[in-house]
Formats: sequence, structure tokens, C-alpha cells
Amino acid sequence: MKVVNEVNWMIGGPQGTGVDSSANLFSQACATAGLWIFGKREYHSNIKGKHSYFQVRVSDKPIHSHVDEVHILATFEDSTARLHAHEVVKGGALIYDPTKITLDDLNLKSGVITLPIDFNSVIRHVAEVTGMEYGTLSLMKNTIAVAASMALLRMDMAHIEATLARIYTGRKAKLVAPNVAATKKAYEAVDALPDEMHDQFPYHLEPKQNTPKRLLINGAQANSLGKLKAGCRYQTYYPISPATDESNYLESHPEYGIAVVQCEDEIAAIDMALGAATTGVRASTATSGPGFCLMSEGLGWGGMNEVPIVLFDYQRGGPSTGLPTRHEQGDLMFAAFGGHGEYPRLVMSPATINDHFHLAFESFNYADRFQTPVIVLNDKFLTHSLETIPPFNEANLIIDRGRLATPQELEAAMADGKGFPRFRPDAKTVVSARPYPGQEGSPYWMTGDEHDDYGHITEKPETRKKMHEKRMSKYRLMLEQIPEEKQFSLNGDPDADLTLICWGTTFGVLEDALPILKEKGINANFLHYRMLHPFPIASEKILKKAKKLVMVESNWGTQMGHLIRMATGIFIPTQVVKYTGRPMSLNEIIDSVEKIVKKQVPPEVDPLTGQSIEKVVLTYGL
Amino acid sequence: MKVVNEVNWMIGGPQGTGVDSSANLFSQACATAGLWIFGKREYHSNIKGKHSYFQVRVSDKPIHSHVDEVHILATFEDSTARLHAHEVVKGGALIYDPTKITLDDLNLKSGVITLPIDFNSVIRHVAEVTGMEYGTLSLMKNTIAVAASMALLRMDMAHIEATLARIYTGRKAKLVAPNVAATKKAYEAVDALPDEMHDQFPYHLEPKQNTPKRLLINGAQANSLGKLKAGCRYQTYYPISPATDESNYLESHPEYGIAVVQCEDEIAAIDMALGAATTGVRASTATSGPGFCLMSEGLGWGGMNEVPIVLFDYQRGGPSTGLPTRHEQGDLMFAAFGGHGEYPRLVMSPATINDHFHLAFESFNYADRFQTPVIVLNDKFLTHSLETIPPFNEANLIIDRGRLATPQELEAAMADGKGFPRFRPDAKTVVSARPYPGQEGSPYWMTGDEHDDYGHITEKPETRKKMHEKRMSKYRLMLEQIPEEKQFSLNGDPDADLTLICWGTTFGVLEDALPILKEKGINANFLHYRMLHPFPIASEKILKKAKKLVMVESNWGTQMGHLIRMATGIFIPTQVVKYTGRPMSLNEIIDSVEKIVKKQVPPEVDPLTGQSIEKVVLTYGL
Amino acid sequence: MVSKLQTPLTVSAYKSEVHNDWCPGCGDFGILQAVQQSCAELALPPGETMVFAGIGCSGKVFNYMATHGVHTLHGRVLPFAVGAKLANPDLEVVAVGGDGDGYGIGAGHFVHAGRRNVDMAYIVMTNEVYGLTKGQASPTLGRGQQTKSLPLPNTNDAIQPLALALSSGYTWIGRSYAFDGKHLKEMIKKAIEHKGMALLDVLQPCPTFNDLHTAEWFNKKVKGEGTTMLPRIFNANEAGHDGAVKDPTNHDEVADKQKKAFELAHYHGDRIPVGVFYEIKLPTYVERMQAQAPMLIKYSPARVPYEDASHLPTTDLSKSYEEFMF
Amino acid sequence: MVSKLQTPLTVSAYKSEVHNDWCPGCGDFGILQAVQQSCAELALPPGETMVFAGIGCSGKVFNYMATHGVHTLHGRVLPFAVGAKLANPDLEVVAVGGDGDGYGIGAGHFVHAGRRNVDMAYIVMTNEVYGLTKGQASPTLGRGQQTKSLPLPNTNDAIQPLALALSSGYTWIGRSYAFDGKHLKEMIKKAIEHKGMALLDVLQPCPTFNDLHTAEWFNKKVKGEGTTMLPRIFNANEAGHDGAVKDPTNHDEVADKQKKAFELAHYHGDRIPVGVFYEIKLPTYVERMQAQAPMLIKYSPARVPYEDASHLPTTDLSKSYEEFMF
Ligand SMILES: Cc1ncc(C[n+]2csc(CCOP(=O)(O)OP(=O)(O)O)c2C)c(N)n1
Ligand SMILES: Cc1ncc(C[n+]2csc(CCOP(=O)(O)OP(=O)(O)O)c2C)c(N)n1
Ligand code: SF4
Ligand code: SF4
Ligand SMILES: [Mg+2]
Ligand SMILES: [Mg+2]
Repeated sequence: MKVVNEVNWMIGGPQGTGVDSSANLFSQACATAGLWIFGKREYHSNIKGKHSYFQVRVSDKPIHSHVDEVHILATFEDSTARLHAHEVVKGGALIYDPTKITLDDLNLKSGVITLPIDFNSVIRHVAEVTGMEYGTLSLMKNTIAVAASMALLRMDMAHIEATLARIYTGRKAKLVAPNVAATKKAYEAVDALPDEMHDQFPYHLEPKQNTPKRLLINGAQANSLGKLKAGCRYQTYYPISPATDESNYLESHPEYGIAVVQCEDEIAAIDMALGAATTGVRASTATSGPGFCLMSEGLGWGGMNEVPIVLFDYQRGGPSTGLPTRHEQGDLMFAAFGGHGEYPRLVMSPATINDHFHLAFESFNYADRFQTPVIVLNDKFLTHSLETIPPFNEANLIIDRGRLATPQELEAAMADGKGFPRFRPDAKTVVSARPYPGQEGSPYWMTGDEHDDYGHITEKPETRKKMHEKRMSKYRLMLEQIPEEKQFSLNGDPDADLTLICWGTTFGVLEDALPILKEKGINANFLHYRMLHPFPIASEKILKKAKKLVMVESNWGTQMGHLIRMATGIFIPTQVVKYTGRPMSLNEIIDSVEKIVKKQVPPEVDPLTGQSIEKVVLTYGL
Repeated sequence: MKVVNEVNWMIGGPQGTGVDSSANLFSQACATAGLWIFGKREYHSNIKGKHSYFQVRVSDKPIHSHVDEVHILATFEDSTARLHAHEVVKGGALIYDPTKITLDDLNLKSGVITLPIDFNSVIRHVAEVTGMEYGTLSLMKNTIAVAASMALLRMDMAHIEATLARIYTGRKAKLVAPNVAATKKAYEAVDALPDEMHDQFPYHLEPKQNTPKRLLINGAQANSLGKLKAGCRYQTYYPISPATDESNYLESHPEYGIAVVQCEDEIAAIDMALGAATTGVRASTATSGPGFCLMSEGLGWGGMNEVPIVLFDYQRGGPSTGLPTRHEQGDLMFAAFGGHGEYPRLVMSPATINDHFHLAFESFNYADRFQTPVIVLNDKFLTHSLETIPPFNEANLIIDRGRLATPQELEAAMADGKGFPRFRPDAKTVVSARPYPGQEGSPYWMTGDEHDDYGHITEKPETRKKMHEKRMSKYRLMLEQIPEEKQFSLNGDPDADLTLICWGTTFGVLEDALPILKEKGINANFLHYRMLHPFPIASEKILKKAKKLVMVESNWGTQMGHLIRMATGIFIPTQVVKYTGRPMSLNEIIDSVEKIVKKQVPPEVDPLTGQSIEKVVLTYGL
Repeated sequence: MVSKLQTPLTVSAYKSEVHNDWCPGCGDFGILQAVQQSCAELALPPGETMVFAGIGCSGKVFNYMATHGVHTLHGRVLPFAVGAKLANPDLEVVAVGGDGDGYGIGAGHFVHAGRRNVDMAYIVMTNEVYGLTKGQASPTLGRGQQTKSLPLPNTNDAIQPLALALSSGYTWIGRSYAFDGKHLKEMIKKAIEHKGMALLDVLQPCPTFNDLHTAEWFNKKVKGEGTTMLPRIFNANEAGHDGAVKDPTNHDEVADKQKKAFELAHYHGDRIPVGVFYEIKLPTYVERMQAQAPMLIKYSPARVPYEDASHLPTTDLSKSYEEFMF
Repeated sequence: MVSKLQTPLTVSAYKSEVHNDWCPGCGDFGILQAVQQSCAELALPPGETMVFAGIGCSGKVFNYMATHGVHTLHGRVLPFAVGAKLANPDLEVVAVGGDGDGYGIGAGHFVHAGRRNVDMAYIVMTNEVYGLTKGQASPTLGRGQQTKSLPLPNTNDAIQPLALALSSGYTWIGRSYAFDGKHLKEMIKKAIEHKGMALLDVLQPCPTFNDLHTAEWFNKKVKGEGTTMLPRIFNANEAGHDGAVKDPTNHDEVADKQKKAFELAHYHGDRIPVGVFYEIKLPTYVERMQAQAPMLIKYSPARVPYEDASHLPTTDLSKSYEEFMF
């Protein structure tokens, strides 16, 4: 049986030895061949030496999730082989270095093809051929592993060569030749395999013609581009994984005229962004859990002063420093309720890598329209995942700066001489007119204390009441003004027997799961929340109509489940959760849904509600 | 009609002119006479000049709330008279300075008795009599206003004299004589009033014999004493209203051997307390909203490292700097869900001033027992309210240090040589054994990263799962191990027609309201939550049994109402809320409940849930 | 570039209508007035001037100015102000705040602001107490001293703000006194005019809580050199201290001026020096930003165009898309 | 009082079993080893020694020590460590952390720790980058410099940590180099033995991200006075610098030593001084606390008794109740 263009490739190795570069090379080569990619990266909070790995799933058609079974495992040292060999399916292949490890030490399934490559001898050969130094070529192990994989998959070497030329440019162009030489050598090694072996290995990659142009991009990059498109021109940050990638990307593109300021801490990051935002610039900051904690005070100030600001929280395993480089959807409740006292904020989370671009773009419109902080919950998973996606659809993008002060209003304020009534509720829009410093008639005051129309401090109960109600009524505006399709979506058969509920980046795996479940006779759909707080109450009709609900979240407490109950009273006792720091794989989802349908999940009592629940806790992934 | 020992006295004036001292003098004099007091203070976030006032309600029997109608308004300048004259009831009295204000300018009800006192001339007289300087006596206005009030109320001068002697001791003892002289003069002025006037004024204070010993104390003081009794010996703080009073009190009592450290900020405050707690000392910190925000990261570390720590959050009007010296119950959601990721914390709030002592005491036991942060939500209202209460009942106080390491365990660790398995889940208690540094065999590691039994960093999925589940299961332990009567209480007739629901310091006003409602034919009881998070699920039976529920909270969003729905699905559409920064008065509660019973509250749609609600928004109080 | 008014306004044009609620005799009055006078004399356009303030009695300055006034968060006045200035360098940005705010909770930002050399003035009202929270010790109060509200003498050592500023990289460092209106005004003007990060520490009597260092105390004559009695506060510049670096590339001169400023900041004895302690001309943060992102020479970040008249986004990402296109 | 072991342990007794995951050639190895050697030579009881660490590559030190090891929060190592030391002064508390941790996000605590003079050593690993987050500029990297990971040259000026410590009131200030094991160990021992707050800044090569200041760079000979080539790193104490104040009450001596330390901290040229920059004996925070709360002389806060054998609370509040009793 030949399996064409459906393969899950994995490479692993100690951090700092080029695992990422191999995965990029492999992915790009496949992309060059018109194939579709989904790549997932796992690594430790460590710079060099700890185990990391990258899985690249390749397919004929767009894919948005990873799977656990591995078809080719490419390794060049012992630890990866030891840790992952058991994941290789029967009929799959292991590429390994026989000078580093003996197969007997591995927990290999029978029927796995093993391809020994003496990496060092290949490198020595290349060094000889090219006259380059052995030492400078040691990272070439990765290219060799990729090339051997490609050869096994019967992919033409030309794709690798083209990719190498694309990757190594400028000062690095001299690396193309040795890498090509190494590639050739690896192909030779594979060609030398006995024919039976080749025949046994069913996985083939074939170039796909007429594939439209696509981006091969990760979440952090898509997010950055969305921000630039939106006109964000002031970004603050303090280094933190996995948020830093976004700021690094922006920093590397001064040509857009964006000021990227590395701050002394996250308090400064949010406050500097707020200070910037008061001048009218579209400002934002990006951080992760520990830094997010330090921003709660500033966010409250933004809420009180009705400052449009967007905070991108790249969620990672918590609490505290937790699992700094692992995945979790753990910050939802904090985003919704962080900060003392009450102020309105909008919390959203992108569905896909493509949606990273779109939500990042929209978020600035929302911030301006509702004049209050917007929190976007990204996460480690898609931030570092690589996907081939159609180019961003720029057709319907519109900049909405919200309720800016009109020239008439500025003139009136000037004539009046008391300052601009920045916080006076507008009879129609509720949200007030906003001038920028520098506009004549613009001066007004801002304070985190309760204040009157002009921004002067007041403790008058009636003014307090008016202002607090004005601010809080933005929740109503958000629910009314954000189109329903931007709040949530029901995907799949609306009359399905089972409705999976998820939010944020769990979209992709459920999207991929539906057809497979269908094949298995399970008619499921899924309700995806993109807007999380205020709760999209319009979705209640779907929840009420659904035949059976299953909550799917990457956290312990089903945080979205709690928000659903808070707003609707609906309790969802069937839950699929994961909190090992690894994202949910496609097969885990399939398995758990099957278990649920087959009533194989034992009931337990939820201590927090006293209700009987059935909970599947996923644990796969190293 | 003579009204004996039921009076609501108010004094006001610019801040810094002694309003507090007058209220203390008045309260103490009444207390000396065996009467019961409830005093409430309102002031601006300002040092000198802005309007402040203090209401002291005096009664025959214990009282726990304030009322809005004023029986005597004592003033010595114009603004207070202007602002509050309309609050004086018919038959009440106004004490005023005729050189400062004319009665025509005031909005007095007819039938209010007016008592002019030329304060300066009294002071001049005293200066002459005592030979003291006029300037040093100017604050005596307060004594004069109190004395005139007391004279009107026909209270014997001896109570003031005794109180003055109690207040002015040591270097200040020389102030007794002039104050006594001023008191006499004020009594003379009142005696000089025409008899009809005296007859018209129905309010009398009469000493009550055989009143048992009581404390006249405010919430901050009661709280501090509870902490000292519990053995808290390390307190950190950064100045912030209204939390500072607690730390100031502790700082003034070095005789208990408590280290009170003023930190550079609230981040240092929580982290220093955590650092201290790792040595085994019972440590805590006290702050208010903005400072609480800065503590979220530290709290998460405490949750991750299972450090017993108690954080006292003195709630004030939010968000941001908000209303720094006003009341609100606005931090509940933040306390429950603050901080990224998931970790267990216990959130409680004291019911009364007496309960400030008891909850402060208990909280350290809970922190030790569950080895996780405990957050106590105090608030501006009771912190600064003065009440006569029976002495704290010390009879049942027990120190519970929780699961400390046993000598056997320490020895085993020593023999083993790998360090102490500080985080190994205990088969019985779940919570792990805890040694102190300095105990032989004690060394172990702590990290905010996920860790193994010894506290070493790990990213292993299975260890992560085990540890996360262990920590989160503390929620179950809290619900099981904290006695139900410490979690919530149903007060009044269990079969009442109406169940008011409140939390924290709203207890007192509902306690006082029940008998009055009964007189009005309304059979109400109230369900008080003392434990707020995890939600006391055992209270569900009461919620389900109640005939009609009314949520009563000092915030906009009925935060407890949301927690109730999150845990039970029960939505409470009838709501009494207040968010002007002023606490709810007894008569406001009575009025709103009557309105609800009489169905006078128009329905509206709650945007967050789409449900029809009836909401009474209270606004009384300057 | 910050623009100036063609026709200067009067001082009262910089006064808002908000009732001032400082205590009688508070040094903050002197500082507020000097700020307003400086604005008038420098002809700053109120609509293009932003006064950022911390939280404290001092912080209320924001509300008394008839310019843009921003009351930030306690200890955070610098990040807010820096954010605004970098987003729109055409605005005149002035930061003010208390000593607790700036040197206490704000110490981290204080240090790092020195590293950026943003072109703005930072005026700190140093009263040795946390005024608005009722008189706790601020970081400028000496160890062992006990002002009115302290239950026990202060356990912490005082900070040396000017030395700290020097070690942090501030390019203009000065001190003045709240009730020396003339000197104060001139110093504020210099701090604002300086191209770079300027710290002006202002000694500010707090008659309500600081009973040790009152206006009388500051005005007292004390022993000078020898036995002559001299005013406690003296103008170090008049006394010969020249803190201005002439040639920033001359390391010896820089080292010498820094050393002298350091000594002056640690001045020991009963007398207190005021004046310009240190001054140097170095590239501002905006200049550094512009060097890296030339588009920011033409537009401030707040004014980079990104939409057209019909609100379509105009940022062309095609170059960036290329990186990812397959 | 911190107690010492009767029988000293070997260095390996201070090594935990945890696998070390620093990059090969990282300067942190040298520092860790010197800390362990110092513990052994000072005969510190592992169970009574607490090593607090910040977050960063450097922070992992906590896990490699076989003493109590506490991995705190990024930038917060000082408050945690101070909390422990004040709660139980009988423990030996050592704080360690990265330069981003201590001088960046932690700068506020860094400054205020100087004001308290808590008796402990703080060792900072200065590698000019944020190692663990992949090489961004830390506050010790000079302006215009571009280490490996920076997309553009650094826009911020560097901090002068030793000068900052001086201005903040640290009572012992020194610098050493990660790969000069002997000097480093002696300096660590001095810092630990010093009664008061000690800062030891350690120059630490980060071969992975700092390609400007590598071990080779530090080892290079450079132009000294005249044209002779001298080792880049030189021992200032051997070269004559004596930073130790003999008489802390002698203001002139203090001023002189501070000035000299300041100059050394701003040392200009290609050479880098290491050694003790400044040292003075002043009352520690615990001594100040004890002066105010005499009970703390007898008991540390962690040991004040408050329960009896049957867990009844023993704190007698009756005196306090009297204040309120009517
Ligand atoms: C995070 C935070 N902590 C504490 C406070 C409370 N607070 C308000 S003003 C103030 C002190 C102000 O002192 P300073 O900055 O010296 O100003 P001053 O009042 O003396 O002018 C404090 C601590 C706050 N608003 N926010
Ligand atoms: C509040 C917070 N912000 C950011 C981070 C992310 N972070 C982890 S390590 C680190 C930098 C460490 O740099 P440094 O202190 O110099 O230590 P090094 O790795 O260089 O030894 C940062 C920013 C964090 N953990 N917490
Ligand atoms: S408390 Fe002090 S600083 Fe504050 S206004 Fe009064 S005098 Fe000024
Ligand atoms: S990144 Fe640098 S500091 Fe971190 S372990 Fe590697 S060499 Fe050491
Ligand atoms: Mg101050
Ligand atoms: Mg570093």
C-alpha cells in the first residue's frame, strides 16, 4: 500500500544542535513541492543540551493539527532515538547514527525500517570535497537527516537544493555548496538501501502541481503582520517566552516605522504603551503569564482612562514560571477578571494561524471603538507552530479609529476654555469623543481616580455612578457591535449528535477531527469561541439546542466551561482536558470522543460544583 | 415623645480639623456610659481641607450599621452645615457657628432645633481662663461641638471629663484642663437655651448600668489583634489607604516581637513575606487594590510552592486608584481568579468587626493547613468603622500548623541524602510534609517552575500532571475541611419568604435590618458568605430551598452572584447593589427590600446574561 | 520638534480651574507656580504640552495645570511619560512626582530612564515622607529620624537621589528648593530646555508631616566653613561648581565632572547645595530610534500614516509576505 | 547568629544531583564552583544555608546546590532573600542572579536593598545578555553594541552596577571574573563574611549569545599605561586600591573612599578592575530591628513562641485590649 503525501516526520536532538533549522528545511522543501504542512515544536526552558523535537506533518490538503504516530523519525544522536523510537509506526522508518546507538537499546516496533547513517563520515566527506573545515560543518547533521528523509520519501533532491539556496543567502551563501554535497551523499546512502526496504516503506511525497501560493508561517509572525497592517506603530516588551518572538520580528522590521521599545520590566511595558496610546498612536505590548501578572495595575488604569490598548498574552504553562516553553490555555479567567475593581475589557483568542493575522488586525479596531483594553490570548502552541496557509485575505480590512473628536467638538472646547470633555458620555455612542494632544482645543486630564467629564478628580457619588455605568456599559456595546461571526462559530453539521466546545487555538485540531469522526460514524460539530469575555451570550441558543456538549480545553479547570455556566447557567459535565503542557493531538481528540460516545469514561464528582462529571485527561506527548 | 438612647449623631468639617477626634471623644463618652456605638467615617483622598464627616449611632443595644437620618448635626464651619443640614430630621438639632453661616442659607427641614455657638469666643474664654495660647487651643472646636451635643442629649458632663482624661495622657495631659473648661462653657450655652427648645428635642442619652465590658474598636485594630494572637510575626507592607492602619498598628507594638517591614513596593512586600514564610514564620502582608495588583505574580509563586501566606486586601473603590478612601466590595473576582495559570487559593471575608479578629486568626491556620495563599478581603467600611463589641472570645482558639515534617521524616531524609521530599503528595493528607530550614535533613528546593517531589525543576508530563492535580485538589480539601459554619451562615427564620444574600461586611446591616423588616411584615432571612472561593457548594441547598433570593453587594456586577451561578447554575435576578463608594445604610436596605416586595422595581435586561433582572441601585451618602 | 507659541501666554493661562487642596504652607505650591511660570516663559503651547504626574500629594499637579495633565500610577510616571514622548516627540513632556513615587516604588524606572536619555524633564518633590498616605518615611528620610507620624524612628538609610541619577546616566542633574521661586523657575526651565533626560530634585517642606525639615529649618543659618553662620541652602554654581561637560568625547573631562558631581551629591555637613550638578550632551533616545528606523525621522510613531481617506489600510506588507511565500 | 560546622564538609557535599544544563563554556560553571568551594571553606551547614536565585540561566544555581535552594521570580531574588534573612537571621542567606534579573527588572529592589544593609551576599552574573530568553541586551550591554541575537545595535546605555550600589548604600562592593576561580572564591567568601549587604558583580562570559565579550576577549592583553600590553583584567586591590573604611564615623574618610570607589567603578579604558571597591561597617537591618523590638534579640521572628504544647495560643493581648476596653 502506497501512502502518498500523508506523512508525519519528526526530528529531535539536544537544544542548540539545529533541530529547528532541520524542521524548517524539511517544511520549506515540502512547501516548495506544493504540499501542505503543519509543524509543531517542543523544547525545554534551556539553551543548549536538553531534548527538543519538531514534528512536521505533510499532506495533500490543508491540515491544522499534529498527530502522535510518527512515520519517519530522524535522529543523529542517541537521546532522541531512545525517547521517541516507540512512536514510529509499523512500516515507518528510523534514521539513526549507528556510531551513537545500537538498535537493541531502542523500543522499536517490529516492522520499522532502520536506516543507519554515519553522520560524521558524511561530514568528513563533504569537508574533503569542499575543502571546508570539519568544525564549521558540524551543524550539517541536520541537512543530512532531512535529505535522508526526503530520499526515503522519494522526493526529488531539487526541492532541497532550491530550499538551501533560499535559506542561505548573503554572507551565508557559501554554505549552500557543502549542504548540497551532503544532501547528495545522503541520497546516495538511501539509494544504496536494498530494494525490499524501499518497497516496504509505503510513504511517498509527490510534488503537487497547481497549488496556489501559500505562506509558510508561524503564529508569532502572522500576529506581527496583522499588527503592522492595523497600523500599530508602538510596541513595548520585556523578553519572555513565548512572547518575545513577536517583538523580535517587529524589531527586525524598522522599515515600517514602528517604535519597538525593550523596557526594564513588564510594568514599564504596559505603562509605556499606555503613555504612548494617549498620544493617539496604536500601541500594544506582548507578554506571557508572569509578565501579564505585572500588567494588571496598568490595565486597570487603561480601563479607567478609556485608553485603547492591545495586550497580547502568549499563554504558556502556569502558574508562576511554570512550564515556560510549553503550551496551556490557562490565563482565561485572569484575562477576564484580572485587576482590582471593575472595568470593561474585551478578551479574544485567535482560532488559527491565519486568524492570528486577522484578530491582531481587528483588535486595534476594537480597542479604538470601545476605548478600553483588549486582551488577545495567544499561546505557545500556534506561536511556534508552522503552517502553510493561503495568503491573508486583505480584501475586507478597514481601519476603525472609533469615536474621535470632530473639528466642531475641538472648536467648541477651545471656545469654552475649560478643556476637552473627554469623558462625557456621548448620547448616541456612549463612548466619548477622543482628541489627541496636539490638536487645538485638545487638552484634557486623565486620572486613575474617579473623574468628571474633563478628567478632573471627583469623589461625588453621582458622578462616580455615571462614569462607572458608562464604562461598564461597554460590555453591552461589545456584545451588540462585534458581529456574531467574529464572536463564535459553529462548525460542521448544525444538527450533529455531539457538540464539542473549544476556544482559541484548539480550532484546528477539531476542524481536522470532524471528518475523521464522521468516518467513524460519529456525527459531531464544534462550537468555537473566539470572543471569550464578555461572554457571547448569543451562542446560548446553540448550547441549548445541542444534543450533547463536550468541553475541550487545555487547562485543568475548564475555564471556558465556567464562563459558560456563569453566563448561561449551563453546566457541561463532559470534559476533555489537557494540562501537561503539550497541545492536544488529532488522535487524542478522536480517541477521547470515541471513549465518550462509547460511554467508557467513568463518572466522578466535581468538587467545585458537587456535580457528577465525566472527564478525559489527555497526556500524550513528550 | 422622648427617644432614649437611640440617636444618630454627625460631625463634619474640613479634613485635618479634628473630625475624627471629636467622633472618638463622642463615642468614648457614650461607651463610658455603657451605651452601644456604631460609627462610620467618610473622608476624601486629601490631607487637609476637603470635607469629611463621621456619623456615630448610639443605642441601648448592640448595633452594627449606620442610618441616614441625622438627629444631631454638629458643625463649626460652613461647608458641613451646607452639605448635611438637609439630613437632619424634624425634631433633630443643628449645632452651628453663627459667625460662619446664616441659617437662611441652609436647606433645613422645619422643626429642626438650631443651636448657635460662637466657637471662637468659647476658645478665647478658655484661653483667658487657663492662660494658654489661643492658637494651641483652636482644635478645641471639636470638644465644644461634642460637649454641646452631649448637653443637648442630657448626658452628664462627667462622661466627657472622664473621656478627656483617658485620651489626653502623658505629654498631652495638660490639654485636659482647657478641654474641660470648654466643655463646661458648651454645657452652659446649651443650658441657656429656652426650655421649650429643650422640650422640643426628644433625644436623650442615659447611662446604661450593668453593661458588660466591651471593646470600642475598628476593623483594622481587630484584624491586627487577630494576627498577633495567631502568631503572625512577620508583616510587610507598602503604604496604601485603607490598608496602612493595620501595619501602623502592628508597627506600634514592637513588644510582641513582630517584624514589620515597610517595603519599597508591593512586589517586594509579597515576595519578602513569601521569603520569610519559607523559614516557617507566620507571615503576611496587607494592601489595597493597586498594591494587590502588583502581588499577583508573587501569589502564584506561593501557590506553586505551597507556601502558607496570608494576604489582607483592604478593598476600596476601584478600578485603578479609583476612590482611594471609599468603600467597595470590588475585588472578589480578582481575588478568586487573579494570576496567570491555575493554582489554589482560599478567599474569605470577615462578617463583622468581631469577625475581623477571628478570621484573621483562622486565616493563618488555613494557610498552614492547605499550604497555599489565603486572601482575606477586608474593606474600607469596617476598617474605619468604630463599634462597641464584646471582648473577643478566645476560648476556642487553637493554633494549627498543618502538615509539618515529623522527626522521623526528617531523619529519613537525612539518611537518604537526596534532600527532603517537600512536595511528595501525602497518601492521607494530600498536602505534603513541610520542614523548616535549620532542621536537620530539611534542605529541599523551591521553584515557580514545575517540579518534582524534591523541588527540582521538571518538564516531564507525568510529574506535571501529578503535581498540578495535587495542588488543585486543595480546593476539595478546603471544602471538606473548613467547617460549614465558617463557610456561610443562614441568619434569621430559615423558612423566611425572602432570602437576602451577602458576603463580607454587609453582614451587620442585614443583621440589623431583619427585625425592622419583620415589623414591617416582611419575613426575611439572610445567607452570608464568609468563604468566597472555592464556592461553599454546601450552601446550594439553602439557595434551592429559598422562596425568593435577593443578591446584596457593594459592587456593579454582583460578583458573588456570578460565583454562585458559576458553581450552582442559579441565577439571582433580583439585586441590590451600590457602587458610589459609600456603604449601604440600614434604611437603604429596608427601603430597597420593601420596593422589591412591593414589586416596584422595573425589570431590565442584563446585557451579560440576556436575562431579565430587577436591580436596585443604592446611592445615598455624601 | 516641540514648537513654541508665537505669542506667549500669561502664567494664569497655565492654571486650571480645579480647586487646589494641598495643605496651607505646602512646598508644592511653590513648585506648581514655578512650573507654570516656566511654561509661560518658555512659551509652551498648552495643547502640545503634557504634564505627567505620579500618585501622591505631589501628583495632583496634573490637575492644576491647564495643559494636558495625566495622573499616572504610583511610581510609574516615567514609563508613562516616556511612552508619550517617544510616540510623539513633537510634544513637550514633563514628568513630576513625589519622592516616594520616584525614588521609592519607582526606583527601577528611575534608574532605567537614565539609560535612555529621553528628552524630558523630571521634577521630583522631595519631602522625605509619603504625604498622601499620611506621613510614612519616604526613601529620602535619614535613618534614625522620626517625623511626626512614625511610631518608631526610621530603620532605612536614605537614598542619594542625585548620586543615583549620576550612576544611572541622567544627562542633566540639578537640585532646587520649593520656596526659592526664582532659582526654582530657572532650574525648571533649564531642565525642560535640556536635550535629554533631566532630573530636578526639589526640596519640598511638608508642614503637615515633616516636622524635622520645615521651611524654617531650611531657612536657618548654619555653620559654614569656619564659624561664620551662612544660609543652609547655597547655590553651588555661584560657589564655583560648574557641572557642564564641554566636550562629551573627552573622557577625562567627563570623569572629572562626574566625580565632582558625585562629591556634591554626597555633600556632607549642615549646608545643602542647590544648582546644576551635572550636564552633558548625548544622543537622545529619539535620535537613536531615528538612526535605526529612518521613517521615524519623517514621522513620529504617532503620525506614521497607515490608512487612506476611506479607512483602507495602506501598510504594504508584500515585502514581508515574500519571506514566507511558497 | 549563623552557626558553622564543627567538621567542614567537602565541596562535593554542596553539589546536588541535578543534571547541569548550562551551555559548554558558560561562565556560570566557574561561579557555581566558587560558591560551592566558599561554602565548604566557610563550613556552612547545608541545612542552615539558603541560596536564593533569580530567573535566568544564572537562576539555575539554586538547583545545583545541595543547600536549601530557592528559585524565586524574575527580578525578585532580593526581596525573597531579605524576607528569609530577617525572619531568621540564624540562617546563612546568599542571593544570586543574572544581570537582567538584578539590574534590569530588579533595579528597584537592588537600590532599596542598599538602604537596609541586610547581612547577606548578593552575587550577580553579568553576561550583558538575557541568556535564558535567547540573548536580548541586558542592562550591562553598552549602547551601540550588537551581540549575536540583536536585530539592531543596542539603543540603551549600560548601567554602572558598582556605582549604583555605592549610591544605594551597599556596605561591601566588589567585582570578580567567572574564570578566575581563586580570586572569585576569595571574593565570594569576603562577601558572605561581610556583616551587611554585599554586592559581588561577576563578569561572566556567555559563549552562546555574547560574542563580543568572550573568555578570549577577557583574557586578551591590552594597552595599559604607556604602550606595554597588560592583562585586561587587573586586581585593583593589588594595584593599590584600598576601599575599606577604617572609621565609619569619620566623614572625610568615608567621603574619600566613596569617591575613589566611584572613580574605580567608572574606570575608563580597555582594562577592567576587579577586587573590593568599597567596604564599610554599619549597623545591619537586624541590629536596627532588634534595637526597636528587644524581644527580637532573644528570638528571631521565626522563633518567637506563640503556642503551647496543646496548641493553645500563648500571645497575651490583655495590655492591648485595655486600650479599647470600656
Ligand atoms: C501601587 C500603589 N501603592 C500604594 C499606593 C498608595 N499611595 C498613594 S500616594 C502614596 C505616597 C505618596 O508619597 P510621595 O510619592 O512621596 O508623594 P507625596 O504625597 O509625598 O507628595 C502612596 C504610597 C498607590 N496609590 N498605589
Ligand atoms: C516577570 C518575568 N518577565 C520575564 C521573564 C522571562 N525571563 C526568564 S529568564 C529572563 C532573562 C534572564 O536574564 P538574566 O537575568 O541576565 O540571566 P541570564 O539568563 O543571562 O543568566 C527573562 C526575561 C520572567 N520569567 N518573568
Ligand atoms: S501632606 Fe504635606 S505634601 Fe501633602 S499637601 Fe500637605 S503639606 Fe503638602
Ligand atoms: S545561554 Fe549563555 S548564560 Fe545561558 S547557559 Fe548558555 S552560555 Fe551560559
Ligand atoms: Mg513625598
Ligand atoms: Mg544575563
